Order: sequence, then C-alpha cells, then structure tokens
Amino acid sequence: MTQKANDTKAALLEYVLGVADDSLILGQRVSEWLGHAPAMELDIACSNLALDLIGQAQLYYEYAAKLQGEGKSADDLAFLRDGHHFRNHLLVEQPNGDFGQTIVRHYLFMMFHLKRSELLVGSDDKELAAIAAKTVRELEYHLRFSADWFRRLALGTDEGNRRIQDGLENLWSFTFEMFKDVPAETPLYEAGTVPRPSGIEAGWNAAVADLLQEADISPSARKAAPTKGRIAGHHTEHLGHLLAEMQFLQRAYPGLSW
Amino acid sequence: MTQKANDTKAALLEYVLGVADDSLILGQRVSEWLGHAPAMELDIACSNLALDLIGQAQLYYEYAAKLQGEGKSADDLAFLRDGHHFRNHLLVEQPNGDFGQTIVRHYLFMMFHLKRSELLVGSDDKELAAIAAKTVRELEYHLRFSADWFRRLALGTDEGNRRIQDGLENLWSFTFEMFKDVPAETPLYEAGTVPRPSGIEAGWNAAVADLLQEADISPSARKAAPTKGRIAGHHTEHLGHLLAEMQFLQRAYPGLSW
Amino acid sequence: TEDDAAFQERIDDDQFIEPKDYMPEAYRKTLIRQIAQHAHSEIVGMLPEGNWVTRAPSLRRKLILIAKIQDEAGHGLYLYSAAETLGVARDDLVQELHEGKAKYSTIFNYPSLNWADIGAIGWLVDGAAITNQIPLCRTSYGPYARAMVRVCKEESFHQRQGYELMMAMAKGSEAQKEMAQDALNRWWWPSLMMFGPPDAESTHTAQSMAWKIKRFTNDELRQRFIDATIPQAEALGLTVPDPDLKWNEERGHYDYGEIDWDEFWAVVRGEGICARDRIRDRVNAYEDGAWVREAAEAYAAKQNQKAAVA
Amino acid sequence: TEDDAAFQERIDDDQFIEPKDYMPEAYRKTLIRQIAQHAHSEIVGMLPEGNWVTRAPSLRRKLILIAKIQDEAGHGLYLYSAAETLGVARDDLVQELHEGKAKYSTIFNYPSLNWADIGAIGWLVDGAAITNQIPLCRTSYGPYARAMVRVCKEESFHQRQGYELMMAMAKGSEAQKEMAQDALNRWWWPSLMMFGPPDAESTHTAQSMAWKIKRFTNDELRQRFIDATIPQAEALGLTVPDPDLKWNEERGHYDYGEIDWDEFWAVVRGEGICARDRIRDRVNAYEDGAWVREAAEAYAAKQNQKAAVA
Repeated sequence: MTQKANDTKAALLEYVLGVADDSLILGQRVSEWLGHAPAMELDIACSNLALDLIGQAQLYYEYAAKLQGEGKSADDLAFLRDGHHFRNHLLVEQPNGDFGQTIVRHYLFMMFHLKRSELLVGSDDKELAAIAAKTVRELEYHLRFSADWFRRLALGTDEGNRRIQDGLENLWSFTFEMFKDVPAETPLYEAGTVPRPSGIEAGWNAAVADLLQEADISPSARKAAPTKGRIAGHHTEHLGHLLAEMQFLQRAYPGLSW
Repeated sequence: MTQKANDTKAALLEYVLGVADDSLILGQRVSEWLGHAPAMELDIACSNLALDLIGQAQLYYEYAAKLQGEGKSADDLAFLRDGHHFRNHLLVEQPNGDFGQTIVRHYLFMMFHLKRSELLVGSDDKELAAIAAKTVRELEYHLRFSADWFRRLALGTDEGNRRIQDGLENLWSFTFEMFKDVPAETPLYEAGTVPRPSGIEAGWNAAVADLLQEADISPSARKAAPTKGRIAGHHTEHLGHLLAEMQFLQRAYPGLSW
Repeated sequence: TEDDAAFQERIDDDQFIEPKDYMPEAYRKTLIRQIAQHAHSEIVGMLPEGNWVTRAPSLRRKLILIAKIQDEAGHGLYLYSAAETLGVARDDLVQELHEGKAKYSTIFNYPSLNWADIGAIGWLVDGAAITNQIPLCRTSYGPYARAMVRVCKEESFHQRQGYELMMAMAKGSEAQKEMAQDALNRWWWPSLMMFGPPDAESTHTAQSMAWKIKRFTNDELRQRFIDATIPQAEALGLTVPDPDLKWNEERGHYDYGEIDWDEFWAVVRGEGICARDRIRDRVNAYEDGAWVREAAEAYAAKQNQKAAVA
Repeated sequence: TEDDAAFQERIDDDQFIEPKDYMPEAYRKTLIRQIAQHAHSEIVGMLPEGNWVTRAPSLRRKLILIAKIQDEAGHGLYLYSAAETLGVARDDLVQELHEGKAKYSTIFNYPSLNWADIGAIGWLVDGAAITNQIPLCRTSYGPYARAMVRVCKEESFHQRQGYELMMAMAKGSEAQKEMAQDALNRWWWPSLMMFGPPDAESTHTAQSMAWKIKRFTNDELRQRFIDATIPQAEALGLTVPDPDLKWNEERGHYDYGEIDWDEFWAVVRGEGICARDRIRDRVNAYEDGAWVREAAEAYAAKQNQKAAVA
C-alpha cells in the first residue's frame, strides 16, 4: 500500500473509533441513571437509550478492530485504551447533571449524530454504510425522545425552563467541536467515505435554533473553549473518572473471558 | 515452622493488613474533601488527617510485606488487591456524606483505633509496637479534632444537631464489627501480640456515650447488620468504587515505577 | 355473608377473580400487600444490579445487564398497575416504601460485591423468584396472575443468563473462580430466605392457600428450589456453603442445614447491611426527579388545554 | 498631594509600606486586586491537582500531592490575610470569585488529564509562579512581600518535586513517556501565558513598576522562565511544542514562537474549558459547607457567652 493509502486507512480507523467512542461513552453516561431516574418510566427509557448506544458502539468497534487488523476485539478497544486515546466528542463525556442536562446533552449530540449517521449510510465504504444504516432508526427515536423532553421540561414549569437553560449553558461550549473538519480525514471527505463535519453545521444550527425558540430557551452566548479536543486526545477531567470505573475489571484481571 | 506457628504468622499478617487497610481507606475518603471542604481551614485540616493516615498505612503495609516475605512492596499491597482481599472495617469505607457524617465516622473510628493503637504499643512484637508508637500522637489529634467538631456541629445549630444525628444513624450499625474477636487471632491475643477487640468495647461505649450526652445527640437504636464483614472480605458496595478509582493507574499500567 | 360464600365457591372452582368482581376486604388487602411488596422488590432490586452496570467487563455483559434491569423496571410497572386495579394509587404505595412502612424482598438488602454477584443474582435470586412465582401464574386474582405469566417468562430468561455468567466465572481463571465461589457463599442462604419463614411460623399461609393466592407453602417451594439448584451448583464445580446438605434417598429430596432465622428477621426489621442505602437511593431519585415529573404534568395539562380550546 | 509625594519617596527609597501607613487609593486598589487574584489562584489551583489525589499511583506520590495541595490552601489563607490588611474582608473577596467578578490565573481553567500533568503543573506552573513571585518578595507592600517569601520557599520545593515526577515519567515506560510528552504539550503554552499579556498590551505594568509592586515586566519574566526551563526539558528528553524555539547567541536568550493571545484572552473572559466546572466546584463547596460554618460560629458565640457569664 502507498503511504497515502496507509494514511487514509489510519484516518478511517480513527474516524470509526470516534463514532464508537461517542456511542459507548454516551451510553455509559445514560446507563448511570438506571435505578435513579426521575420516574420508573424513565428508567426504562434510559435503558433503551443505553442499549441502543452500546449496541451501536459494539458494531463500530468490531469494524474498527477489523480495519486495525491486529486481532483485537471490540472489548479490547473499549476497555483497554486510556483517556488520551479516546476519540469521543467532549460533549458526550460531560456528567449527567440533573435530568434536564442529560436531555440537553442527548438532544444536542443526537441532532449531530443522526445527521452524521444518515450521511454515513451513503458512504462508499459499504461496511460502514451498512452499520450506519442499522442505527438510523434507533437514532431517530433518540432525537425525538430528547426533543420531546426538552420541550416538556422547558415549557412545563419555570423551574424546568431554568434547568434546561442551565444545562444548555453548561454544555454549549462543547458543541463547536462537532463541526470541526479533521485535516487527516480530508481524503475520506473527498472520496465520499465519511461526511465533512463542517457540512453538518448549518443544518444543526437551524434545527437547534428552532427548538430553542419553540421551547422558550435563550441561545447560549458561550464560545468554544480553547482545546485541541478529541483528535489530540485532549478531553475534560470527567473522562478519566468514567474510564477508571468502566475499565476496572478488564484492567485488574487482564486477558480473561467474561 | 510448625503448622500452629504458621497459622499464627498468617493471622498476624492479616491483622497488620487490616490496620493498614483501615488507615489507607479512611485516608482516601478524607482526601476526597481536598478543594471541596466547607472552609479553607478545613481543607488544611483534612489534608493533615489524610497525610497522617496514609503515612501510617505505608508503615503498616511495609511491615505486612516483610511478614509476607514475597518481595512485595507497600504499594503492591495497597494497589493490587481487590475488594474481597481488603481487611478494613466497613465503617471506614462508608461515603463522606456531608461534613457531619465525615466527622461522626472519624470520631467513632478514632475512639476505637486510638485505643487499639495504644494497646499495640505494648505488643510483644517489637516492630509492630514501634510502628504503633509512632502513630499514637497523631491519632490523639484525630480524636480531639473529631470530638471537637462533633460538639461544635451538634451544639451549634439545630441543623448541625440534626445532621450529626443523621450521620450517627447512617453509621452506627457498622460500629459493632470493631469489637468482634477473630478466632484465628486467638494465639495473638494470648501471646500479647495484638489486643483483643472485645476488650476495647466497654471503654469505647462509655466514651462515646459521654460525648453523645454532652453533645445532645440521642444514642442510635440501630443494630449490627448481618454480614461476615471484613474478615471474610464481605464489604459494602462502596469499597469497590473507591478501589476502581484508587487503583486505576497501577492496574492500567502494571509493573512500572512512578 | 352470601357474597363471601359465592366468592369462595368461585375460588374453589379455580375461576379468576377480576377487578370488578366482589371480593372480601381481607382478600383485597392481602393482595395489595403482596403485589405491592412484589412491585417494590422489582424496583429496589434494580439497585444491587445497577451497582455493576458501569463496571460490566464486556460490552455484551453490559448489554445483558442493562436489559435485565430494564425488564425489572417493567415488572415493577405491571405489578403497580395490577395493584391499582384493587383501588390503590401507585404513588401511595411508593410513599409507603420510602417511609419504610412497606416491605420488599429481604434479599435486596444484601450488597453486590463482585462481578460474579451479577451471575449469582440471576441464577439464585431470579431462580428463587421463579420458583415462588410459577404457581402465582395460577393465582386467583386475574390481573396478578396475568402479570406473573409475563414476569416469569422474562425471569426464566434472566435466570439462564445468570447461570451462564456463573459458568464463565466458575470455569475461568483462579481469580474468577474465587469470585464465583465467594458470590455463592454470600447469596446462598439469603436466597433460601426468599421463600419466607418456615411454615410453622408463617402467619399468612393458611388463609392465602384457602384463597388460592398461594398454592404451595414456603417450605415446599424452598425444597423445590434447593432440589433444582444443587445439581446446577455441582455442574459449576462450586461448593454450596452448607455442610449439612445431602441427598435423602428416602425423601427424594435434599436435606439441608438450619437457616439463620435471626438473620432473616433482622433483615425484615430493616437491619440489612444495605437497607439505609437502598431506601435513600430510591428517595433521592424520587425527590431529585420531582421537578421533572411536575414539569411533565404541567406540560401535559397545557397541551390538553390547548387541544380543548382548539 | 504632599502625602502622595512622601509616599512615592518612600517607594523610591525601597522602604516597605505597612498597613497603617498612608497610601494612595489607587495603590491600595491595585494591591487588593492583585493579591486577591493571587489568593483565588491558590484556592482554585487546588482543583486540577485534587482531581488526581484519589488516583495517585503510589502511596508516596499520594502523600506528596496532598501535602502540596495543603500548602496551596495555606498560601490562599496568607494571601487573603494580606489583602485583609488593606481593609477588605475575605468573605467579600470570595463572593466576587464565586460571582465570576474576580479573576484568577488562567492556567487553572485547563484540565489535568493524565498523571504526568501533576508533574507538569509542579514543574511548569509552579516554576512560572516562582519566576513571577521571587521579585514580589521585595514588592513595596510589606505584608504582601512577607507572604511571598514563605510562598516562594514552599513553591520551590513543589517545583522540584514536580520535576522529579516528570523525570520518573519521562524515563519510564513508553506509555509513561507518552503521558509526559502529552502533559508538556498541553501545559507549555498556558504556562507562558501566566506572565500576562505582552508588555505593549499590559495596562497595569507602568504604574505597578513605578510603585514597585512589580519590578520586572511580563516579557522579561517570561523570557527568564523560558531560559531556565528549556535545559530542564532537554534533560527530560522531552520536546517543547514550539518549532520556533531556538537559542539566540546574540541576545543570550531563547527565541520563541508566537503565543496565541486570542486563546489567552478567551480564557481571561471565562471561556476556559474548565471555567464553569471550577467555579461551580468552589460555589458548591461553599454552599454545601454553609451549615458547618454557621454551626461553628453559633457554637463559638455560645461558648463566649458562657465564658462572659462565668
């Protein structure tokens, strides 16, 4: 393989890992609600969200392992990489906060992730396209669920509105990262293998602005925080704690079957 | 060595590990306050408590490693055993809760631990006696500090009194374990190597009852919970989470120097 | 009364009693107590398992565990619904749980301490639950019986998954096997206690049997569970922590050692090691979530109003 | 005024100004702002390090880290006390911090992401702080100068410990070396920003120099730090993330690349990646601890009353 083909393959691996990490980390966060949700019906709903996301993570990790070609398993990729090797967006690793913040996080991310996944369905990489196609239906539900609850909480009571606004302020600075093109991915954009992140921005902005207006929530004035972000392995302090817990057994008892 | 001598040595190792684990786990808990204490002066005080306890843990682990004779280090014993091998009392692994619960936990444990340590100073095991002797002065401060704050909070305001009472109710059922004699330790009691836990109970009860009365706090009616406890490696659910965090680096990057 | 006689006749005839049918007040109260206790157990039971969701050691195991907990939340909801057909409100039942007035299965006041506990809970706790519940699929109150059919089906599935997890641990490394044995040691006796006090001390059994709410005594069900479970433990290569356990050729059953009923009653009284944590976790979830439920209700009311005006 | 002239004469004569001495209002305000900012930095600075206390990889490292954080809390207290000699209350200063009105060093709005960050913070952040602070030991306001003497002494110790930690990582396994390099990559530029904007853009420098609150300009101190630090980085075998960095024989100093001042001003404006978390953590600590402070005050008042009556 030429150097260029090698670089492109490496970029694709990182890209797929990024989608897998996004799904796993958000699924892990949502799963923290089990047994602690505001209503039993929401325990069930959170289980659904977590099941979808972790199931999708598994598919993407399996494909990443195949691209990598080192005989690793999906579990190896999920449980044996440290924080600076995780490629998830910083938005998804933010703590649950109250249920309002969880909903805001889910909505802001899903509006991006669904659009990204829909575009991936048209990828020239048939395997990647097939995985994305399997997820779109589930992600549509995630977007609908989170938008519904966004409205319900923001328009229901003053407290609900205040908390949704507060969640938005806490998270807004992490949304900019989703639309940053990654130089190493340029050949992938050009080949139609993966969508350009920047191409999703306008549609996302319009859709989010609509919901904010509908839900009587003010746009946040917060700017992107200065960080090289996920691509450089620069996260927030929250990811390390999440991983210490998630990876404990695989780290403490290496190389076993579970 | 005879079987009996071997058993006695094994029991001593477990005993020393128990004291070390008590110190480390309580020190770890107290250290969680750093940067989050109710006043800057209390950040400093909590640092002192944590420094003393973790320093003492190190001495006891070093001695345990020597007794064990497998060439392990104090760090190996602290960072590479899983929960069911930890021998700390369940009291010290309980979460910090509010600052009142932290104070109640510290007082209840220190009233036991100081008495135990004073008795260890008279041990026929000179090395163990020397370690205990180094710690007594520090532990006297811990007991005084926690008793002072117990009074201050319980007698200061109604809210303080309510919170101290609540902390006592949360923790009381874990105090009984401290006074349980351990059958395997019988030869150690008889030889005067370590004190009989049951021998500490009456003095502890009298001292604690005095403070409760002085601080206008009602005795708790809560009973010992049915559990085989620390000796069987049966803890509460809190220890596993504490260890996942504490041991992460040693688990994720085994065998390195730090 | 005449009604009571007719009611008992229907029971004796193995007919289902339905919500609108006549029933004696004592029958209704017994059912509410039992169904609510069962519903609470499903909900509190999410906690010891939830304790390991974030630490599950593989993606597959994490998915299985989340799905299991989801089923439990679902069971809780069916069962509260079944109780509501008897004229109580779920919120009131939940309130009683939070105030420590209602009971739930004592087993959930034991801690889940290592990963094999997730297997042991599925294998033993769900196993014991199913043994209790299969006869409840024919219990005399229709809505309860029908809820039980669905619950039992899902729990059989959980039980097999739990056993499969135990097998992976028991046949794994030394460390895994040690965890599996440790889990069995801790969960065995509390599982036997799930069947309730011995028949001689069981206050409700006789009347519940007459009403066909119960169809077997506590001791009968306990024996059935033990007989089914011992061969499974043997297949795992694990040791059941009961030195008195042995096959009794004559009885055609396993004999087993004395259960520590003091421990059972202590846990019933709320002295279980996790009792305070469990209730606190549920109360915190409920209180922290109050604003969410209020906002959702207010929103629904506004939408209804809009629809009415339009 | 005559007072002002006499004041400036004392300054020019290198005399210390003491709390009861005359001082121009602008001097007092400048000092309060600077000392408070410095105190806030010590207190907020506990957080990125506190983030690793519970995960420190050895008992020795855990002890060192706790002791360091303890010193920082102590520095915060001295500095608030020094500010109080100028007629402000610590509580009011803390209030301004919590309301986002007061500044603290921009560096603490960057996250600590791997264990080597604890080394990098000691080596670079404390190193930059000392470079800033050594001249402050001769600053014109007596209480501030004396606080700085103690702070600098302790921080030199921290700086050496941080460097030693970096050395252990940089000379350790491949994974450790990668963490060390990653930490240097992330902390290098923010450390250079700790000296403040370039002299041309520094609004306070000229007056502060005249008052001998400052004795060197931002750029002078930055150059001093770079010159001292580059050989240390080389000894570690790590690469400073600045392609323009090179020794300038003529100047006798290192030349260095352009600092991203947009990033600096963004962080000053409160857009740092941890800014919301840092303030929220401090506010939560303060609010959650309110009952403790109230109880302690009430208890002290009761004790005083008792003493007065007796």
